[in-house]
Amino acid sequence: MSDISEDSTAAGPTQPSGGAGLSARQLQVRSIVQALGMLPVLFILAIAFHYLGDERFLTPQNLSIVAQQAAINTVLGAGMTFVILTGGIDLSVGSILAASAMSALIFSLLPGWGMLGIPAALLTGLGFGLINGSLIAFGKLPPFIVTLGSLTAVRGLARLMGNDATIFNPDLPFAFIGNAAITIAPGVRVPVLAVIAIVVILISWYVLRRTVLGIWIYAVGGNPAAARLSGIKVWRILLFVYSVSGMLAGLGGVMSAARLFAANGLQLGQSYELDAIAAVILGGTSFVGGIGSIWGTLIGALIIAVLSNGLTLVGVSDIWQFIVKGLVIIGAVALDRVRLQGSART
Amino acid sequence: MSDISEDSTAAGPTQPSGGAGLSARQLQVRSIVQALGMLPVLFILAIAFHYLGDERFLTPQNLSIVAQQAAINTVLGAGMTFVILTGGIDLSVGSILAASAMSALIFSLLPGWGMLGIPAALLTGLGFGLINGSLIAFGKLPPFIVTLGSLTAVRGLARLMGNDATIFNPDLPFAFIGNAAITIAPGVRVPVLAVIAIVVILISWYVLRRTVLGIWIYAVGGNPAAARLSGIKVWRILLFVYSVSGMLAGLGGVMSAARLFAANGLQLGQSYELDAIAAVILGGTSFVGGIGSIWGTLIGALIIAVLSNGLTLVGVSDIWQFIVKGLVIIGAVALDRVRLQGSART
Amino acid sequence: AKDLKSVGITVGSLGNPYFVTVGKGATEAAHAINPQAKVTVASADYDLNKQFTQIDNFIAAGVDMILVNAADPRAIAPAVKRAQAAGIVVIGVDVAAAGADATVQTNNTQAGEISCQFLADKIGHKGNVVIENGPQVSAVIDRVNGCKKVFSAYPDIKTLSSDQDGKGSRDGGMNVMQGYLTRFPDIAGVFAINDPQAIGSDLAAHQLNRTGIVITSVDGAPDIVAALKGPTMVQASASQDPFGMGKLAVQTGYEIMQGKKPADPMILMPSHLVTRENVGSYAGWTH
Amino acid sequence: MTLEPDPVPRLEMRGISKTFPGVKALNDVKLKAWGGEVLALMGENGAGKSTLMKILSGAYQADAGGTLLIDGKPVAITDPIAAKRHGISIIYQELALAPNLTVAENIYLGIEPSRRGQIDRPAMRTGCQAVLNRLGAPFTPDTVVSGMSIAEQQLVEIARALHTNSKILVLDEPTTALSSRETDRLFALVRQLRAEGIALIYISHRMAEVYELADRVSVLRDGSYVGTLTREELSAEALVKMMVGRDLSSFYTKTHDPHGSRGPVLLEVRGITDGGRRVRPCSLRLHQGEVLGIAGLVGSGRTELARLIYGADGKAGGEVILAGNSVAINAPEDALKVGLAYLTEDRKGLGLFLDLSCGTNINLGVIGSDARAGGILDRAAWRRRAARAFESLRIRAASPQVIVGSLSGGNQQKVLLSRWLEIGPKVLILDEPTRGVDIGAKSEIYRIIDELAKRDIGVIVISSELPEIIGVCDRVLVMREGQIAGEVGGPGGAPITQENIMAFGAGMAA
Ligand SMILES: Nc1ncnc2c1ncn2[C@@H]1O[C@H](COP(=O)(O)OP(=O)(O)OP(=O)(O)O)[C@@H](O)[C@H]1O
Ligand SMILES: Nc1ncnc2c1ncn2[C@@H]1O[C@H](COP(=O)(O)OP(=O)(O)OP(=O)(O)O)[C@@H](O)[C@H]1O
Ligand SMILES: [Mg+2]
Ligand SMILES: [Mg+2]
Repeated sequence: MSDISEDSTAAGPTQPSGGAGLSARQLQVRSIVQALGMLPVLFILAIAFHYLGDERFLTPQNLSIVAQQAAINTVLGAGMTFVILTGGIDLSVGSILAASAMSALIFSLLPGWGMLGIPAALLTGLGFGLINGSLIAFGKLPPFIVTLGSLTAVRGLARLMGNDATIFNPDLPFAFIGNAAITIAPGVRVPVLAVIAIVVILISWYVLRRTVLGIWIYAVGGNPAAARLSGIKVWRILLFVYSVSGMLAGLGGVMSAARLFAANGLQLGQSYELDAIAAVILGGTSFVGGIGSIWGTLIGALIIAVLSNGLTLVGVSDIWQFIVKGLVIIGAVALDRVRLQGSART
Repeated sequence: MSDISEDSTAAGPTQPSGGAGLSARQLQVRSIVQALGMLPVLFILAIAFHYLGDERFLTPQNLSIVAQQAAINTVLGAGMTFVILTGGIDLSVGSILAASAMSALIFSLLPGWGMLGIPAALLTGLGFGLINGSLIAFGKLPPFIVTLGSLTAVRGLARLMGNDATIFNPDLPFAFIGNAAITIAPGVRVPVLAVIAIVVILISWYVLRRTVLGIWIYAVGGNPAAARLSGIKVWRILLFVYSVSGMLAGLGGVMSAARLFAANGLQLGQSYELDAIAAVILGGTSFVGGIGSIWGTLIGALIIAVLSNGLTLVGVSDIWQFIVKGLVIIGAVALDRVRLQGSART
Repeated sequence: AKDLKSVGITVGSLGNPYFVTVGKGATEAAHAINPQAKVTVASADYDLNKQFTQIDNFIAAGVDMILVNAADPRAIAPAVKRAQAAGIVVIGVDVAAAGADATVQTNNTQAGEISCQFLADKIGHKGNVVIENGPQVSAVIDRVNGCKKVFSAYPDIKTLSSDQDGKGSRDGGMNVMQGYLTRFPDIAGVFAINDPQAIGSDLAAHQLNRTGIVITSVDGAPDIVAALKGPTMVQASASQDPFGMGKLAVQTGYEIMQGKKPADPMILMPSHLVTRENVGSYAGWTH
Repeated sequence: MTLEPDPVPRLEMRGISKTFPGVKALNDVKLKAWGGEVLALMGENGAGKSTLMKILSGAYQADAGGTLLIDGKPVAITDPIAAKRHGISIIYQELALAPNLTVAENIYLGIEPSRRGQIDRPAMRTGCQAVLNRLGAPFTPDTVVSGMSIAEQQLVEIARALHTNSKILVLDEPTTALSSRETDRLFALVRQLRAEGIALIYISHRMAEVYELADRVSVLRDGSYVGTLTREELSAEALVKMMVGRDLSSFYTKTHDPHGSRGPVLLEVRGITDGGRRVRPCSLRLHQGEVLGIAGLVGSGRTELARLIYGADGKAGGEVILAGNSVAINAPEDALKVGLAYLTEDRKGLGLFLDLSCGTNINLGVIGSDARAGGILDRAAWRRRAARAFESLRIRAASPQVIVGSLSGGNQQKVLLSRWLEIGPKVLILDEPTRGVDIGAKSEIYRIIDELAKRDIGVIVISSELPEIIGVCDRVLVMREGQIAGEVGGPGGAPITQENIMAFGAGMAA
């Protein structure tokens, strides 16, 4: 994983004389191949669904639906990428999304101040993220347990917020987020949800690749002990990534609320964490931390959305959707592994 | 340059003179403390529930209920301990349990051959475990993705087996497994489910601590590269642990079928994997692999069962059960951390 | 006349055989109209986001009719509107769906009422009862409300608890019931919001050697038939007719496609009580 | 020590090549080793020594085309077990232990004594104790590896290789973390094994060891076989020329003023302790422009002392005074803030980010201060510093973008060292700075230490290699059992000699 990757052309001061590691060029290629690794899978799926589904898949309308469906998972996956890069995990995103969506709707019902729903949801998410992060960074508790605990506890809070009922607001002031589309070229309309997801991906990419913080995140994930000895304030990094993940789950809550005009503390966001993690791992980010890229996450999220949409489009029954989905997920990484063979160290 | 070196060693090679690492004794103590680490939490919870719940918690009858409720999770947790000790994870246990329970019921309906349901379920579990293991051991695919894929695919298969309906058999030939109890002392009756769980724990303990295989499992989790260089066939170990986890999920299927007289491909075992993982991690087994004990898992599973049972007994509403459960899980590891403070280097 | 080429169905959870039967009824009706008709059944797992997605997928797939078992009766409105805008007829099944062209559902309040009325009668209108709640969807809420209405009419009936979630499943019901039985030494009757929970509760009671508890529920599912015939404490279940419901939904939708609107868009299917006495003549779910 | 003129060598490797993705690590290499001799294998960092030995041990597979003969018969070594079957044992350069297991479990890993699957722990413990006794190892079979120092872990590796009866024993830089006591022990064992007729292949960057042990020396350069010298032909000049391809003049150069004009005290440590677990109260002073050595036996607490000063571990008492001001150091970042840096002895475990590029590893300490407003990376500075480090330390890698994990050990060490050089510290503590570094780079590091001293930086060198301590330090503190046992060198002190240092280290001097 070449972290500062652009200028592989500036041949280093030393020559690759005989025995040196991989060249920068090769490494860059490998890293791009890795990130884009799943692109072929995505294309194959898209084309297969197009022809199996009466040529309905690759239509502007359907692609816009797919983009919309992938959007929330992409946003959660972006946060999850930060977390997994540090070697952690965040199981609580689904619950946080539910609680944030509840916040969004509760505030959206304030007459005249409905727009407050957006910051309210973001702050709700950020708050829970901060709590997760504090327990992990200061309490040094295992991320799995902490976020499993908040998966459960925040779910209860989300239900409490709405008194176990659905909150509904047909006149949601920020409904455009979930329903409008932006015309970027004649005939090409991109849903606002997708635009948000893309912006989140771009910002994440910038943070991870172009800022000091990004390098520190990779460093903490790669070798936390060494990071501490290098003077990196590991706790700050951990606090940051869990807060980001929480805040993006809050953003996911806004997006979900805007799409549905409603939120329900119990049902919303159930097992979204698995989809988000799947997107990250399908995208080639390593569970042990320190290795991975945000583009992979985007592609992973798209694959998951394409699968759901395509299988329904083709008319595969619910049971077989399960089976096919499971096999495709395994098949995708297997394909990736075959393609990259022979690049691992002992 | 060897004039003074001879005698200084005569001081005795076994002397931990000044500074050797932790001795085995110390480590053993630490590991017991760690495994039993959660015991105080268990006791505190039990006593609290007893007095909050009108002294109904610590009655033989209720304890037998708790044991029963913990049994399936304990069995799944035992398999999960093997897997997590190698640094892996098995998300598919809930689905495999569902598929195995379906097998058990389908075969139980064969007139005269109903007992075949038990081996059928075990073999179903073992089969899926072997598939998981093969993909991970030979395909070198990440365990998370493989078992996430089979979580989904096996769930579909389980539904397919029952044609999406509940299979039930009121005359289940092996119903005693789920309902009978063994009198071990006058007035003390232990449910068969709990006996099975205890036997599984004892066998697991023997394998992990008294056999060569056990050392290899710990070695693979501690340093797979070193294990490979020592000539350990890492693929065999991986195949073994995932098969064990699958087979124990199959056993869980038998237990669940015997308890409920019925199985449903979609509902049964939903998110059991999270409970099993929680039991393992609460029990002090480390996610990175190589560190942990089966006793911890037993205690972890008991804590989870006590929580559910106790909160219902005390009459906490469903919403608050979520919140309290989440907080107790976090609180338990936090307590553990405080107790063990200062034992780690950077 | 407009042709029925494909139908999309999204239901709360396909893990419940009830909804599977709804799907079968709908499929039969659709095939009766057009043997080539394609029917896709999707499970929303009670997640509104998923349900919206499924409806969007149906729209993209160009179905003629959508049967929606809404995860939330009011909040489903925007998705219903979207489908209608694409020229699709939307029928709510089992649960109301705001804005739908019609809704076909069991009268859940009535079902709760008859089930609990039977229970109240059996226990002589006095004693401790438990309402074993389930996932908070409208059908469940209605049943519980119906039940509460009946119980409140009898001052001697005391409802000990109604806030535990049996998760709509056998093991959920069993676990919750084990707690109840430990907590309350004296329980005369239990109303479970569906059949799997009722059977789970019965299993728990048997295990703890508690007898004389009257258990009733709602559904009339296949396994309750066996329970009502066998040595269980389950005494009655207010039946629903999912097969007929699916059939009726498709038929109603097809008529709307032909321009014939029903007089009342809310079509309530009455629930009949299945008891130990009449179970022999109960036809069950699959017609 | 004359060689039996045995016509058939115990081991012969012919035409061995090895290609990693993007690198040709070995190119048509040959090697012969006879029983009853010590063959030293030498070459610069990255020359391919470890790779060649990993092919022998079955850890790597060579490219097609090479042959491997044992006692004249061609054999195929497809995996580590096959190698074991052919009597090949190896001590890997990079530690290959399971940290969560005990010493005995590690030593017997893969060959556990068992009865019907049940392990025979008593047998394991006895067997293990026997090897530990031969090595004079200061720990028990039941010690868990993760708590041990690098040196102790290395002893475990050695014990593991010794404990199987092998015909060919490979030792890949076994002494990099050992002090002279363990080294002497090991050498005695090596001689004994040689006498027993075993073929030993010994890799080291320490000339003195090679002189002492080797019967013949084979040299690799850039993945190719260069030639073999017999004992008679052995000379430093010839060897260096074969390895480096050019002459290397002076080795230890001291151009800074040792102690004629002592600068003011830069760093003073008063009574620092971790509460007596590893370090009992220690005090020391470091002058401006001084190179202070800390010597001692393995496990004497040198590393722990350095970590306490640096704030890596929590201290129970004591004070650190920098340039006259008492500074509160509770974490490494506090130490770095006041200009105190520490190079770890465990470069893989605690130093490097193996999956990040060399350049990032070099820049890691300074990217924060280099960054433009808002924490945005200054990539020009990144490249500049990386290029400078590559040039001045002669790091052998295709470019700074290469991940550091794919470099040879010595080059990794240089990358780590340059991270600390880039931050420009006032006080630099170097813990085993030349671990696994080749002579070229070593002399480079010595030159840098000298350079730092000339720039009035205070340098503390912790080393187990006595010639190194003697060569580069102006004054030497000797630690024993967590305390500073004595001091040699400095104005008016006893001369810095092996005898003086070891006398304190072993507790012989008062
Ligand atoms: N985390 C730890 N837990 C337990 N013991 C430790 C730990 N770290 C070091 N030790 C022990 O403390 C003693 C001192 O170790 P230290 O690394 O400071 O020694 P040293 O003088 O630097 O020697 P060397 O580094 O050559 O082994 C050693 O015996 C070591 O085993
Ligand atoms: N697994 C690997 N993948 C890619 N390149 C490798 C790998 N292992 C070694 N190399 C490369 O092969 C070359 C030879 O490395 P090797 O470790 O054999 O050197 P060495 O002679 O042992 O050096 P040192 O003295 O530093 O230990 C180096 O350029 C190294 O970068
Ligand atoms: Mg080497
Ligand atoms: Mg040291």
